[in-house]
Amino acid sequence: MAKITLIEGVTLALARALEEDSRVVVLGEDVGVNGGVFRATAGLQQRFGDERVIDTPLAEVMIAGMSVGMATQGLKPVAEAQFCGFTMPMIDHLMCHAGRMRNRTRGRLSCPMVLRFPTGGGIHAPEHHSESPEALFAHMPGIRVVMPSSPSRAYGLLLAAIRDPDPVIYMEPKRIYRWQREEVEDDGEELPLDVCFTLRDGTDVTLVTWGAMVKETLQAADQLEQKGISAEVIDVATLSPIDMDTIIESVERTGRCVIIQEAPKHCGVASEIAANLADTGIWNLHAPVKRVCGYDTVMPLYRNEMKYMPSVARILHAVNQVLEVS
Amino acid sequence: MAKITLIEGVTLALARALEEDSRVVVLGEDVGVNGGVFRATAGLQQRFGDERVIDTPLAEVMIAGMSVGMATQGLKPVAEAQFCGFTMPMIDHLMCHAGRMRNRTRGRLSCPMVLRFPTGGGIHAPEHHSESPEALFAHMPGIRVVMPSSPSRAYGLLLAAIRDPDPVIYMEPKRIYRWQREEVEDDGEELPLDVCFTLRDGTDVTLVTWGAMVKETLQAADQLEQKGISAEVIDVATLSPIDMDTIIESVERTGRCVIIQEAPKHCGVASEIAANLADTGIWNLHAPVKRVCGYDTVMPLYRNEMKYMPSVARILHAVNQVLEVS
Amino acid sequence: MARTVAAFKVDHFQFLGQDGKLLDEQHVPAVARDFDRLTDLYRLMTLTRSFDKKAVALQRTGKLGTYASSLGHEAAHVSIGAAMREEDCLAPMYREYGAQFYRGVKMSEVLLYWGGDERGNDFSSPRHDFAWCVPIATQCLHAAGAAMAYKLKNEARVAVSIVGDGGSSKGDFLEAINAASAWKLPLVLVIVNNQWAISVPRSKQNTASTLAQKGIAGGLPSIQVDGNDLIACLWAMEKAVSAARAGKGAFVIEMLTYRLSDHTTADDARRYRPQEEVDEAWEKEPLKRLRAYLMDQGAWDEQREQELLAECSQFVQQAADEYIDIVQNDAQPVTAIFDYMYEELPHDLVEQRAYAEKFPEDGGHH
Amino acid sequence: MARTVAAFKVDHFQFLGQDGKLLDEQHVPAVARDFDRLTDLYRLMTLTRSFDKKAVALQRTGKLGTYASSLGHEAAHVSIGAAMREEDCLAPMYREYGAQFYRGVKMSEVLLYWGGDERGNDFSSPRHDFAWCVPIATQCLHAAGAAMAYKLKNEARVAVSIVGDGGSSKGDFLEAINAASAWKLPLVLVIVNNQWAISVPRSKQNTASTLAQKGIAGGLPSIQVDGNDLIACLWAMEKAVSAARAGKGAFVIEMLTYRLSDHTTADDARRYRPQEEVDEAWEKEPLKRLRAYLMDQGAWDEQREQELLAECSQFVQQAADEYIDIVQNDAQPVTAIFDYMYEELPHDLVEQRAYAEKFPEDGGHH
Ligand SMILES: Cc1ncc(C[n+]2csc(CCOP(=O)(O)OP(=O)(O)O)c2C)c(N)n1
Ligand SMILES: Cc1ncc(C[n+]2csc(CCOP(=O)(O)OP(=O)(O)O)c2C)c(N)n1
Ligand SMILES: [Mg+2]
Ligand SMILES: [Mg+2]
Repeated sequence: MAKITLIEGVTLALARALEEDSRVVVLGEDVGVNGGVFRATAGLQQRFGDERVIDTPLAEVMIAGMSVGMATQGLKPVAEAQFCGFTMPMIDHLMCHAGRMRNRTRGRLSCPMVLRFPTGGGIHAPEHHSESPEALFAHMPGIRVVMPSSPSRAYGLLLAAIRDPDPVIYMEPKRIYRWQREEVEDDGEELPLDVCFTLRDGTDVTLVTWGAMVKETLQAADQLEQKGISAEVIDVATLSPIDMDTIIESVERTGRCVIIQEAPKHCGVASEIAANLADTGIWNLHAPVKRVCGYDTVMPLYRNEMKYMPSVARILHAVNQVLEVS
Repeated sequence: MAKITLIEGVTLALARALEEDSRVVVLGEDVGVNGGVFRATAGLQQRFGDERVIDTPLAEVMIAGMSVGMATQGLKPVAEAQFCGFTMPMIDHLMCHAGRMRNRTRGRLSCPMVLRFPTGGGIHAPEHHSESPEALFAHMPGIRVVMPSSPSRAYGLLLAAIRDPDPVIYMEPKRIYRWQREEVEDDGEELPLDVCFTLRDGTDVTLVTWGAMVKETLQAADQLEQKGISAEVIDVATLSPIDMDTIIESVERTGRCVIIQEAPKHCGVASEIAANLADTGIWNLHAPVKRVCGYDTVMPLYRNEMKYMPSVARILHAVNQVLEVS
Repeated sequence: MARTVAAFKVDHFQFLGQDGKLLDEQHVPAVARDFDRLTDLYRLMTLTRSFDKKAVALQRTGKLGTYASSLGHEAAHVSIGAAMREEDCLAPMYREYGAQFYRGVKMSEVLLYWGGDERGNDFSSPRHDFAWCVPIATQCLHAAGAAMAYKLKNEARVAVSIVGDGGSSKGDFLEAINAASAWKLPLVLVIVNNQWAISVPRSKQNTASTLAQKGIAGGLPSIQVDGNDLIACLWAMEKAVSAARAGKGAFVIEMLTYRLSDHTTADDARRYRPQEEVDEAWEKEPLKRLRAYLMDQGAWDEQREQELLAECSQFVQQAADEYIDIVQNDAQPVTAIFDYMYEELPHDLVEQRAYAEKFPEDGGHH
Repeated sequence: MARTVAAFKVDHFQFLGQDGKLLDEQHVPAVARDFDRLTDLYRLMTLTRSFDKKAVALQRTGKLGTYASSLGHEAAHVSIGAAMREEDCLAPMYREYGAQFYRGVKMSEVLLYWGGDERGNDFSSPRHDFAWCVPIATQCLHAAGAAMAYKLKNEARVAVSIVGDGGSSKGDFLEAINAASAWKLPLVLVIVNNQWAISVPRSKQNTASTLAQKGIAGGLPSIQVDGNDLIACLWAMEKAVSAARAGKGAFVIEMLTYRLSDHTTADDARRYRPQEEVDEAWEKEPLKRLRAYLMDQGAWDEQREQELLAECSQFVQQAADEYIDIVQNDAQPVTAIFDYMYEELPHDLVEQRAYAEKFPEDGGHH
């Protein structure tokens, strides 16, 4: 069994889905001959033909709208947006149609589509290539939002997303596309779309994060360990709906929680998690819930992008703040 | 001085802005001869001519994109979207351009535009006419988001929004367009875009809300008073940025907070407020922070829409929950 | 040095004059002689108009929400339904009842929808058609997606979408034209140009001489027909649908008609258009014209007309009763807000659903 | 009965043959004889190409981020700049340096932008031009808005936007055509059709025979030119710009050229297109052709060519040095993330700014 990267996990899952279900169709800009600008669809058109892996004209509204149409008529479109910034024109069809089709028709029509795209910063890309818009999608009713942070979760969650009978947004943290290699068996086993993954057990503080920030969060946990502080690390993975039980259970044990997100702070997914802690989780808290987030600014062009994103230092700073309280 | 409604406050502010600043241009579908489907722009084209109050083709992307273009070139476009649901195609230009123009060009270009539109449910309108998408806009860097809840605030906040040198989303709670009449002097006085308004003082619990839910929240406060419970009611008014100081100061006194929002709960503006309470506000809390929200579902067609929205009963239920704790 | 690299034209088709006479007896499509079919379609046009009247009346008496009338569009709408096969797919906007009735959508379903009840969109038939679509022009891309699905699955099915003169300005429609061109989709894009988009006249959408020519952007065959002439509409639709079915790609048809009513019952058109314009449009309306033709040809008479009107009013009354019965005696419970959101309800909605059930009175007091 | 209600054509213009000879000596625009102007423009085209080479080299040596080359587009781009007045407004996409250099944008600004520094967009001149625009085709509507502003303010200014063959499929471009038509805007919409949208060939965008014909959707005059023929490009641009300035409305120009480079430095075009196609395109490239013409006419010679090349490489080296100096010695501080978000920093950002200043090391370790 070969060790593969996160993006190879994506490719593997796409190939298996195309293989196992003839209704699955991959579409997007440059996904065919070129195999995607990140190579996520590399080799797929060659293997499955250009009626299963389809290069589209440059038109995101069209990709979204046609995916909705295809999904209602018996196909399972897996559309790619080339970068996070270019999903904005797709929001109309996601919000107004994909997430509403089943409800609108009392179950007569449904919309089993996936929209996948690379998200987040840190690869020195141009403007609009480095945003983290997950909160926008997570606020949309009728749509699941998923973000893997490891090769095996990339594989298992994407399979689940494609097999799901309802629309799923699948965001790929491109900064860690090739960060780690992991043995991933291509056994077709999917992972559940409604649970968090506890990546590291701990007793003093709960660090909650997702996507590429898992990297800095684990690094912060390592450094904390050296100081004798035991941090639990949770990868939320599915951002809508969120498995708050796992998070609250952890905070029940640690009494402290820091949430780390790359996206801007205001009305982000971290806010939702903290809000739940302020509600049902409140009696477990021994300290304020801190959020370490991107700033409420535009993601800077690449020379300053890492200054924008939560660093290990900023995570440690927040952990110190919540530990000082006792 | 005549007593006017909220929507008349909007019209009054538009007229004054058109009068006082020749750069102001009102544009949108049916805003001209027809005066807007809700009559918000009634009489304006007649008074200011069709080069100041402009009917557009039916194309929301165009309205948003051209507003961005006009705003960079010395005009102050005040665009109308006909209903909240039809702002989705505009998100691309708001997120990718309006909120970024100044930052992108290091201040060389700016984007002083306003996008105003009716929001929320409760008027028995068709699908897509009754959503509350404020959280999507509030998550966008570089854009202020405002929602008035009274005739005078409609007037003062809209004037401020139009005069503001940066983009502002101005959402009009259509359910209370004609709920109350108030004396509003057309004196050109604007209201600040970064403060909450405390509508009612109280000592036992803080009720935080905005837009049309102010109505049910004040009703709930009345009923609580009859039971001897003193509720403070805060209208957040500006949803990005939020004046958390006023809210936290209130909770410092009451120890309890219930946030009421019409929008879906998950990743909403209420989440942001609760998250702040879980952080800097935590030591003031004597009870969990409860959110009374729309469900994480599609806004139902009109027969069930009031079942979707927070009712006085649901607000009272949450207040009881936070009061039971002591 | 200049050379012409592409040339195009838009033709306009009309067969039936305003007076019910054929404009050119020699050159008419076969359907002009198929009186059985034409009377059937005439009956449906009449029924649609009766329905419309009833729906407006229900709204005026507080029994229905905002309603978008189809008054004046009957030839255009019915022709669309009539040209399609059951297995084809319609992506309507919101007022094309004539097309939907032909296809099997029930009147009570239309009323339920405008009556604020999602069950209206649960068409008894055809089950695969798209629901009414409020966000203007988005349905065009859904139809393009449906056409793509049929093409990929090798099914001889055609998708048809309808858009208004207003909607033809929107990127969704224009991207659908481009998509149809890129993949040679079995798609028919119909522009029902009724001269108004609420209060905005056709002339303000753009200054091009036709809307049909938008199809030229994708190199699609693009024609204009008199949208009040059932024969022209049907001829064009059948031509387009069969070309699409035969794998020849997409078609754009602009049907010129007139919105004789307010935009919806929430609108008051007197605010923005002169009564003379409306009066003039009444002269061209589609029922009168077809009736005159059929009578002229001996295929219709006053007695059948009276019988039909009586039948229609009985039929629409039945539909209205059915609708009222459902909303009064079989209202959707609060749990219906949740139960169709996903195939399987996620944990957060399970909780919210249980919570909602605690407030049975909610909504009642507003 | 059919009658033709609208007819259109798209003409293609080329004056200068691939070999540098005029195709038709009798019919050429005046500019073909204006050798001072042509040599000036030839110099700028050459400079642009030198710049391009330098920028790619900087990227390859890790000194610049992803860079989008303009190789092969020099005639198209320079003609756009040359046809405009300073007070006109350009809404570029991302690779039209030739147009921008003409207008006053500095090379070091281009480098700063691709070097990940917002100051690149703070053009020294013209201050009102739009910044580079990454979300494809959105700039077309910004240009339409600018044109609207000029029209409303009664200023004799023209907005020009550029879009690619790929971008011409997008609703934004198509809605801009419609807007230009609706309001008769002083707007020139240029499609620089370089045959590829990253890996997607022009033929997959749609099957229409030209992209220019998209303008017909709005009834706009729409022409195609050889985008490697500076004379044709300039002639068309000047015609369009002056018509727009004179209040005659908008124009669509498709310039047929070829992207001789990879899409950007992050791309490898060998994955998807055959070398023969690229080789063939090199035969048609714009510099060689114009140089041959100028030499033929005695307006240029090998010595001046060599001097020019030396001058260019000195000039671009200076720009590179300037850029490196800025990013090495005058980097933007962390506070620059906040300081341009609003005219006045709101309270939340005041706090976040102060917090950010506590982490001066941030970003360094990645
Ligand atoms: C995207 C969008 N914008 C605005 C509206 C509001 N609206 C509903 S119908 C309408 C006019 C539509 O005109 P047209 O396309 O000509 O169709 P018609 O109603 O005349 O049949 C408008 C502006 C909408 N439903 N969707
Ligand atoms: C809305 C949007 N979608 C996708 C992209 C990614 N992207 C950047 S350039 C490009 C191809 C553009 O092709 P074309 O319009 O022909 O211009 P060219 O690069 O050939 O000059 C794509 C898909 C983008 N920048 N914006
Ligand atoms: Mg219309
Ligand atoms: Mg191209």
